[in-house]
Parts: sequence; structure tokens; C-alpha cells
Amino acid sequence: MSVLVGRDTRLLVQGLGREGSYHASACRAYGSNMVAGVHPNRAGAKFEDAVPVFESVKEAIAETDANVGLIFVPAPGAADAIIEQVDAGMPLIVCITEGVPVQDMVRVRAYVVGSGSRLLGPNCPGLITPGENAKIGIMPGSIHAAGKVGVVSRSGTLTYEAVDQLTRRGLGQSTVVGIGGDPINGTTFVDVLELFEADPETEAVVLLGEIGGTREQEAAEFIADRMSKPVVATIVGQSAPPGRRMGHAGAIVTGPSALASNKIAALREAGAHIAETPADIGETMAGVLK
Amino acid sequence: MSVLVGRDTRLLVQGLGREGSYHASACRAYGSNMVAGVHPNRAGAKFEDAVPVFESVKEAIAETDANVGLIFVPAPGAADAIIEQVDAGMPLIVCITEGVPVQDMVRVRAYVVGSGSRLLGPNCPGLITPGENAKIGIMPGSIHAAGKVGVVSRSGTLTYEAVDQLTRRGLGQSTVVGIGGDPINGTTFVDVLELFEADPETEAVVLLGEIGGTREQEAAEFIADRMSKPVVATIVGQSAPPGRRMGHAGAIVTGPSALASNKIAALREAGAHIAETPADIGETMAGVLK
Amino acid sequence: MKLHEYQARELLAGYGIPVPEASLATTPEEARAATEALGGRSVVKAQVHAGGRGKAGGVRLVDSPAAAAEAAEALIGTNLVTHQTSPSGAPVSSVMIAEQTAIATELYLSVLVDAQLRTPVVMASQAGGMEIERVAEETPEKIIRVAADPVFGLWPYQARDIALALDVPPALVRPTAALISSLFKLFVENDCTLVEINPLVITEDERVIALDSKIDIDDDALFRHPDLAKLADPSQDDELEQRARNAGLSYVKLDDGSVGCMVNGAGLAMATMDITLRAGTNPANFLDVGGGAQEETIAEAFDIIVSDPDVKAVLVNIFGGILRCDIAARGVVMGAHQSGSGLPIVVVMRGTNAEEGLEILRKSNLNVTFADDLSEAAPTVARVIAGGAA
Amino acid sequence: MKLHEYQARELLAGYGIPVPEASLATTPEEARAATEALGGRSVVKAQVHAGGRGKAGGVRLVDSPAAAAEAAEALIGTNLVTHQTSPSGAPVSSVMIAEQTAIATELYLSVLVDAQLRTPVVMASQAGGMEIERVAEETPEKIIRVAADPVFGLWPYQARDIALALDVPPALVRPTAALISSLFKLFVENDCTLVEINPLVITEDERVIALDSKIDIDDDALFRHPDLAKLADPSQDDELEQRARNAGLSYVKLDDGSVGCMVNGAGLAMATMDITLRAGTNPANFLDVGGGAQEETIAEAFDIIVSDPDVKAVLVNIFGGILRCDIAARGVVMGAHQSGSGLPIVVVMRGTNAEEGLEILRKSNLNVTFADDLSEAAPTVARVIAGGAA
Repeated sequence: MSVLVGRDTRLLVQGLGREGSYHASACRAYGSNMVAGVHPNRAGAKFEDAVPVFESVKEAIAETDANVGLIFVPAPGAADAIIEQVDAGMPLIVCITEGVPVQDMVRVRAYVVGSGSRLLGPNCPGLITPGENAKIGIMPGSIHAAGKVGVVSRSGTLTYEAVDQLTRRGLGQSTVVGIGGDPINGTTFVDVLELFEADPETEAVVLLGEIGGTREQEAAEFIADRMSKPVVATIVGQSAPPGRRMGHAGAIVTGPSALASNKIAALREAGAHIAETPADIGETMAGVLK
Repeated sequence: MSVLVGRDTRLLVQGLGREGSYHASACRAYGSNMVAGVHPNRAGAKFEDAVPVFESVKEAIAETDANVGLIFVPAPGAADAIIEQVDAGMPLIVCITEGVPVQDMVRVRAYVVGSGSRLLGPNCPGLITPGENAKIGIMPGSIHAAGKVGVVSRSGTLTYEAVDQLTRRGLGQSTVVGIGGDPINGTTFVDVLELFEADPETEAVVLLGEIGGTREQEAAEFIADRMSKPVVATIVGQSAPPGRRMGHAGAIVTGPSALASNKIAALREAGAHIAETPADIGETMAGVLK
Repeated sequence: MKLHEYQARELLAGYGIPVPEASLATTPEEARAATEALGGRSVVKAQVHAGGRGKAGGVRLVDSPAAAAEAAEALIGTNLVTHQTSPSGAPVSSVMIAEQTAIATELYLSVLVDAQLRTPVVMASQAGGMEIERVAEETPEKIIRVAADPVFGLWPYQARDIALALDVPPALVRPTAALISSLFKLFVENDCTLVEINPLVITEDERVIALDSKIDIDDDALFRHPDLAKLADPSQDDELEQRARNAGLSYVKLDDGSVGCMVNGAGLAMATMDITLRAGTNPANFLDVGGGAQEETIAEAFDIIVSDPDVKAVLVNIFGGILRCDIAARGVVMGAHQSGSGLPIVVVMRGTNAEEGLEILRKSNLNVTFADDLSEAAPTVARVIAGGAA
Repeated sequence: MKLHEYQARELLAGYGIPVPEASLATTPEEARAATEALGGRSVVKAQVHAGGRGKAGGVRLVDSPAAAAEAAEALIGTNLVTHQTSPSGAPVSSVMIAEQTAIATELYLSVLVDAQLRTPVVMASQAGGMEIERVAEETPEKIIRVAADPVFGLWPYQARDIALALDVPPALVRPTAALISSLFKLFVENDCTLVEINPLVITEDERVIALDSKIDIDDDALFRHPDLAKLADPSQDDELEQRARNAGLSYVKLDDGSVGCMVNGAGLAMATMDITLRAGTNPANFLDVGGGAQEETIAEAFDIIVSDPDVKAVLVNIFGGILRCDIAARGVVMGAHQSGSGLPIVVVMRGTNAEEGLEILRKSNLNVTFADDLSEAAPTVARVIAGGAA
């Protein structure tokens, strides 16, 4: 596998409501190996006549050895679902749910740190390794192609845009990871850059940042100190007015370091190749890899 | 030094009210090196015209390199004082305070575990290393003598009784540690046994247990598996009726394992020498060491 | 500190936990009116700080307001003796008049701090209605134990898992889980040491109700719960234990003991009781005078000890530390005079100012025998009781 | 969600935090009566969701009930323009009438979640009364920052340390620490994203008072705070932003923009705004239609966009994923008809059902220009606006 998910992934989907069922189905259609569902009122049933549904994560893992948990539980119960997966020993937890209260995430993050689990999200599109037919999330599978470019992003559709630009230029992806747009989340840019740097199947990385917070500056530091592979980066939100939240809870300019210009400068300084506009990501990567 | 405290001990006393001042004075008189006091309203003053008083533990450690913190803060503020010492990086914290709410200790214990600090107590008499004039607590110093017997106990005056029996028979003590009578506390029998086992200046150990809880059973397991030095043990509370609290919050028989008989059996099984009554501790140790 | 059932019920209701309709009655007339209001049938429950009321006749199903008044008449003002009370029982000064409930299933639910795990634990069982100690002994596999995180508390999924493990009807999983979460919150926010719902019932019309409940509050935390502190009912305690509490003493009366014990320190007090037993006599009490006691407190302690009619001799064992032996000795003399007790006293004194203390007692006109150490103390007491010789 | 000052004041008071005596007035008569009740002098404060009220004339010291009525008359019903509002200002529908306070010292105190530390942080400064952003820029050393434990919260000793660092008079260390602890509790229990007291004042008679306060609540947590949700005042928002919120859209109006942007996804929406700016035109808004939008929502989004009189063209950029392009296209057509707008539209569509979507738009009678990808989109819009050619 490339990073985090691949053909060894044994997927558990928690929250099989309308949205969860739709995406679980799409993940299976892409080739992901879904081994379990968890839903309090549907225990004993089979999802799509094939995948057993359990009443608790613990029971599901015991029965199926699931190793990646995908969460669609609505926001009021999302923190609890993450904790349930942590307590059940799930190695990788991917939380798609949008709108989890900030203070829930303060506590959840503190709980996850030091546990054996890694959390991706919440409010993220998930992740996909096209070369191994592992799609764990809500991204349109068809735009992806197997290849050597790792992608890490705070946003959803912008990631699709970037992937589309890459695929159109014949640049396939090793793994595409959406870390999510919330100010407090599980996995950071640095975490994923570290994985890509260590992954032999990844040759270069696209980093899609946004205004708000300082995670891009932390990424820049990591790129300067520890990355040998080329990184193409872009930061969106240059046109956003300060103090206003741009959709993502994390996308709000609260001080100088939250500005796009500051982040771009840090990344450029660190040696990243800056795509001058979000339309130039594919082209910039093509230039880097040629 | 024997275990935990000795001539390198640099004592900080937090809570210099009537009781705290009295005992701080007695610790100094015994020879302990008190380097700092902490009291919110007395910052800037000198305790006994000699020891500077600070307004916070952090400041006190920064100025004096104190390495043992002794707490006399009244029960409502005791948990906070412990945390303040933990956050300030105090290596050994000794909390004398009695009556700390159980749920405060649930949280404090969870906070201390994994920090760099060790907590002794609360509701304990403290500890003393007679051979190095280090008395960190409220025990009467005069009954102690330097020697090779380590003592660990859940109770206060019973410890004095045991020490008195030892000293009268010429059996001095390496270090005497009172772990306290509360059901949830910082340092356990096992922690102290581990230290005594590793301490070259300790040849044998007295363990004074009580009814309630299962810490004596844990001690028995440790003695069986890991102790090479002889242990003399006694358990008080054989005559206590079930369900009634005998002074110490932890001394209540709540099930078979809380019974004195069960604890004695476990310790005997583990190879400890049982002092048949609390009056036989010194005699039993004399027999073991002869 | 224990709450009465009606107090516990109100606390539960305040957390949104379903409880039976009920009200308190201190007179037969009130019991009649309350039963009337419930439609003419009720359960009349004696309010005492002890379990086992049912078997002891303290819980009565009545089918009319008149029968309720009669039951209240029979209970109020009496002492109820259960297997958990002292032989003299606990005084009934009020009864709770509760609605009768059509029970389909009886479950058990409690929260307590587990000293071994050092965190609050929820215990639940399908064997409701019986004492959990008996369940633990006979069918331990029927007990569900779920440890909460010491800091985060109980997560909702854990409450749901408990509800599922209790095998409640599907429609009740959510309300039962909510009840468990609320109960846990109540436990933490009120510094409880025990919250027990037994039985937790599923009614015939599929509701979940906390039918009977027991709540103990951490005495050490009462300083931050002034409203709870007001709920204390000292009349439920043994009279001597009440006096001891008021004096700041830690005292537990034991049945059938002849040796009154006065000791400083809980551990040494237990040790003293133990050696008393070893010497063939029975300790009459646990008593720790504490470290900061003054003469007056010691005197009151002595008075309390000798007020127990079973006591034949007093064993004073003081290891001077914070408490000086001379203070203790003066307190004993004061207490002996105050109480007018002529009982023989055996004294062991060591530590701070021991000589002064012994001198004070030697010079007193009390019936004192001295022992050199702990090993001598108990046989001396036994001899004193047996032979009477001072 | 922002609270008004008077709402924040009440919340603070509910946590035992000292606040000035005050009441709300929606008419000059109420302002007069309230000032009368305060002894004839007061401060009349316009209630709007924006800072900078003082400089904008929204805070007036008055020395008589008549003057208070006059001030209220002048403020109520107007729009107050501060540096934090839009150029048209925020509507004043009420004023708070507060007691005048004799101020000795002005301090600053706030709690917010620090995204970098991922935990709530208390910020405090002796430079009260001025904007913390300015303090941070000019004298960052004057800002005290104390991070709370993400789970345990703020320990009392930390509150005490902050009070000491603020150098309050010795007698006020304890009350100030208590105030800080209470404020932190309020922050956590109400899911705030910001609680700010500015200024926190020490009065001449040595009391500590939260003179002015600002509270923002996490929108995502309102589901568990129904009482707080009721405090929302949508009149303070831009009218188009209100409409967007009601439709479940994420929309932010920008000043002086000519290109209306309709995009799915926040990141792509920002990217779209950015390339618009690059092409020499100004984005008129941020708009994310979200993943689950239906035709009607898209139509409403389009209508909102073109309701902004500055908008000269609409750029639709949809990357079909959860949202299918055909749905988006149908929504655009519906919205254009509904709004009666004849503005030129530039469309980029990729992903799920892109072909179907493009076909729908091609067949419509709208003034649509198509772009192949993001790089082409912005120059096309610029050209459309400049030349008008479709």
C-alpha cells in the first residue's frame, strides 16, 4: 500500500444512515474491502446483502478484524463515535462528519493523542489509494489515477480540482489524503508529509493549504528540515477578508500568520514549489517532475 | 540517601498556616533542608527569618531548586496544590492533608500518572530517612534511629508504634514511608517495595496494611515475584465489622478481598513473615534479621 | 452521608431520571391524602437510612387511603429493625407515599468509585431487586461492570453498551442509555460515593423507572454542596455516634464489646481493637481522637466510650505525636470526672510528653493500670475485666 | 453566533461574575426610567454585534434621565457604523442603560480556543480598554497567555497566577481569580468560541467588575444550548447573509466585488475567488452551496448572488462529487428565471454528471459562457464583464 490505506484495508463504516449508506456503497463499488457496518438499530442485518452490521464497534472489530473505521455519525454523536473506535482499538479512524463542536474536538484530540489510534478529520473527504482500489471517503473515485504523487489537503472539492489537474496531465496519485477543514483535527499536514517522505511509492507531494491557523507554517518547517521529496503547494483564501469565516471553521484570518501571504512565504522559504494560482497545481507539478 | 529523601532533599512547604508552620519548623529542627515556603499572602517574607516564601510553586522552584514539596493546604484546595506542584515539575510531592474528596483524587491521580512527578499521600504522615536527618512530614522524629529496615504503611500512629518497636530492639530504619489511608492515593505499597528492593541500604522491610481495598494483595504479588529481601507484614482491622468506615476513608470492608484474613493469607502465601499481632512487629523483624 | 429515599428520588428527578410519583408524609393524614391523590392505591415506605426495609415490614402496599393512613400510623414514630440496622433499629419519622407500578422486569444499576481501578464504575445487572452482594456471590457473571474514564467520565457509547447488555426492549435502549448517562452525571456533580437504583424497573407499558434509590455523598466533599449538607438526618445515627460526630471524633460502636478503646490514629485504633480481641475480650468501639484534639475533645471521647453500657473497662492507647500525651492524660481525667464513671482504665502512653502524661494519671484518683507497650496492654485489660484488680 | 452585550452581561451575572447594574431599553421612555432608577446618571450603549461603538458614537455618558432619553432617541432605529461593521452599519434596536462606574484601572481578559495549542487559552493584559489586536502588535510582552488543560480545564492556581500577573491590589487577588475561574467555566459550559471582558475594571472603591463583554457561541454546538440559540439576532447580519443562512448556504458578502461566485466546497470557493482576483476582477462573495444541495437551494444561492447590486457576472464552478452537476445546472436555470436576472454567467463543470449539466445549460436560454477549467474561468469572466460578449 502507499500510505495509510491500501489492499490490506478492512473497512468498517459507522453510521449507516442515508449519507453513510450511499458512500459505503460507493466505497465498495470502487473496490474497497468493507467488512463491517455499525448501526445501533440494524445489528444482525447485512449491508447490501453482504456486509454484517453490528451494534458496537468493539463487537465489529472482534468479529471482522476491521482496521479502518469510517464515521458518518451526525455531529452531535461524532465525538462519541470517535472515542468508541479509539476504545475499541481501531488503528485508523476517518471522520467525515461536518460541524463537530470545537470543544468536543479539544477533548477528543487530547484523548486520541497517546492512544494507539490515528484520527483523520473530522470534516474531511477521507483518503484514497487509487493503485490499490482503496477509497475510504466521499471523493469521486473516477477522477483519480494510480501514480507517484501524494496529495494532502485541508479541503474537499479543491482536492478534486487538484487531482483532476494531475490526472489530466498523466500524473497519477499514490495516496490522496484530506485532513479536513476544522481548526482542531486529528491528523495534520506534518503527519501526512512524514508518511509521504517515508513512502517509497511517493515521488512528490501536493500540499493544498488555506488561510487560518498555523499548520501550513508547521508544514513549511517540516519541509525545510526533513523532506527530500519535492512539494508543490498552494494556499487558497488570498482574497478573503480578515475576521470572516470562509465556510470551513478553520478558515478565518485571525492574525498575521493566518494570512495566505504569510503561509506562502513560509512554504516558499522552505523550498516548496508554489503554484501561483489554484489553477496551476498540475502544471507546476508537471514542471517539477519532468 | 536511602529512598526518596535524604541529604540531597531540598524541601518546599506549601501552606504555611498554623499546622503547616508548626511542622515545617519541626522538619527544620530535625535537620531537613527547607529551601522555600509557598503561601499566597506571605510572598516576600522569610519563614523563621531564614527561608524565603514565594507566591507560587513555579517561582519557588525557579529560585531555589526545591525537589520535594510538602503540602499542608486545607482539603478544599489540596488537589489544586498538588496539580500546581505537578505543573511546576516537582519530582516528589508529599500531601499531608486529610479529607480530600475522593473524586478530586480520581482526577489528580489520573493527572499525576504520566507526569514526571511522584505523589505520596494525601492523608499520610510523610516520610523520613533518619540516617540523613531528612524528615518530610509530621511523625515524631525522636523515635526513629538510623538503620537497615525500610517501613511502609497506610497509617500514621501505627507506624510510630512499629518504628518504636524496632528502635527499642536496636533495629534502625533506612526510610519510613507513610503512603496514607485514603482509597485513592499517589504512591502504593508496590511502588515503595520496589524502591526498597533496589535500595542497597535497606535489608528488610516492614509492611503495615489495613482492611479495605486490594493494595495488600498487589503487594503480596510483588513480594512473591520480585522481592529478594525479607518482609514482615501485619494487617490491622481484623476486628472491624463489614461496611463501616474505620476512620481512614479506605478502611472499610467492601468484599472478601477487603478482609484482613484474606490479605494476611495472600501475604503469607507470598512468603512474607506475618506479625501475628501489631504488638509483634519488632519481635518478628528481630527474628528475621537474627 | 446517606440520603433518604425521598431525597434521592428528588435528586434523580432533577437530572431528568424517571421516578415514580410520590410525596412525603409525616402524619397518617398526609399519607391518606397522598394516597387519595394517587388514585386510592399506593406504596407506603418507611424512610430510614438502611436497606432491607421490605422484609422488615417497612414497605407496605395499600389499596385504600384508609389503609395508607393505617400503615403510616403503624410506622411513624417506631424504630424499624432491618438486617442493616443496629438491634435497636432506626427511627421512622416519615414515610414516602409512592404510586404502585406494574413491573415487567427488575434491573440493578449503580455507580461507585472503584478503589482498585481508581475511577468511577457503573455496575448493572439483570438480577434487579436483590442485593448486589448476593448477586456478586451467587452469579457474578450476571454483573456488568463498565469503568468510566477518570477525567472524561462516561461516554455515551458506554451507556448505550450497558443498556444493550441489560437486554432492555429495543425501544428502551435510548432512554435507558440516557438514564445511565444522567445518573453518572449526578454521581460526579454531587460528589457521591454511591448511587444505586435497585430495582430499576421496566414497566408493563414499557417505560424505564428508577423505583428505589440509595445515594451516599462523600462527607469530605460536603463543603462544596451546602444544599446536600442540609439533607443530613443525624437522628438515623446511633446516639453515641452522633455525639462523636459533633465533637469531631471518628467513632464506630461495635456490638457486644466490653473494652472501650480510646486511641489516636485510625491504624493504631484498629491495631488496639485487634489485640483486644486476641486477648479474649471484645472491643466495644473504634475511636480515633485525631491529631488536633484538645483536652475537652478527649474528655468528650471518654464520656462517649463509657456511655456504652456494655463497656467494662477502657483501654487508652496514645502515641504522642501531634497530640501530646499530657493533653491526652488531662482529657482522660476530665472525662472520667465529667462522666462520673468509675470503670477501670488501662493506659499505654508513648511518644511526645509521655512521662508528663503518665505522671498526671498516676496522680489522679482514677482506677488506672499502666501497661508498658502494646503487647502488654490487652492482657492487662483482660485481667482487669476478669479479676477487677487495679 | 454573537451575543449582544446585554445578553452577555446576563450570562456573566448568572456565573456570579460582578457586572454593572444595567437594563435594556427599546424606547427613549425606558431609557429615561432606567437612568432615573440608577440615580439620574447612566451610560447609554447601542446594542449591535460589532466593536468600536465608542468611537462611532454608540456609547454615551449622560447626566440626566432626559439626556438618556435623548441619547436613546438618537440611537434607536438608526444604523451604527463602526470600523467592524459593513459600510451601511448595524441596526440599533435597543440600548443598554448601565450605571456609571468610577474606574481606577482597566484590564483585559478573554478566553478562546487556541487552534495551535488545541486547547482553551486565557488571555489577559493590563492594557485594558484597547483592542487586544493592537496590544498584541504594539506591546506583545504585556499579554499574559495561560493554556488550560484540554480536559481538566483551568485549575484554580492558574487563575490565581493570572490575577497576580495582572498585578491587582492584594485584596482583589482572590475575587479576580474567582472571576477568572467562573469565566472559564462559562466558556466551557456554553460552548463559547470567545468570551472577552474589555475592559475588566478595578473601581476606585476596589471592586473588580466586568464592564463590557463580548461572547461568541460555537454555531455547531447550538443544538445542545436551545436557550442560547434563542438569543440570536439575525437583524444584525447582512440581509443576503441572513437569506443564505436560512437556506443552509455558507455565504459571505465581500465589498466592491463584481464577480458573483457560486461554488461547491469551501476550499474550491476560496480558490475561485482567488483566481477571480488574479484576473483583475473582484469577487463579490464567498459561497459554498455544500454537498447535499438540491435544485431549490442552488436556485436560492443564485438568487442571493445576483441580488447584490455590485455583481456584474456570475461564475459557477462546480466539481461534481456528492453534488451532481446536472442538479447544479438545473438549479442555476431555476435561479436565473426566479430572480429574473439577465447577468452573464460563466460556467466550469467537472466531475459527476458534468456532461449532463453542461447540456442543460447549453440548452437554456441563459447568457452562458463555458470555460474548460479553472485557469480559463477567470479570464473569461473578466472578458465577459469588460466586453459584454457572450
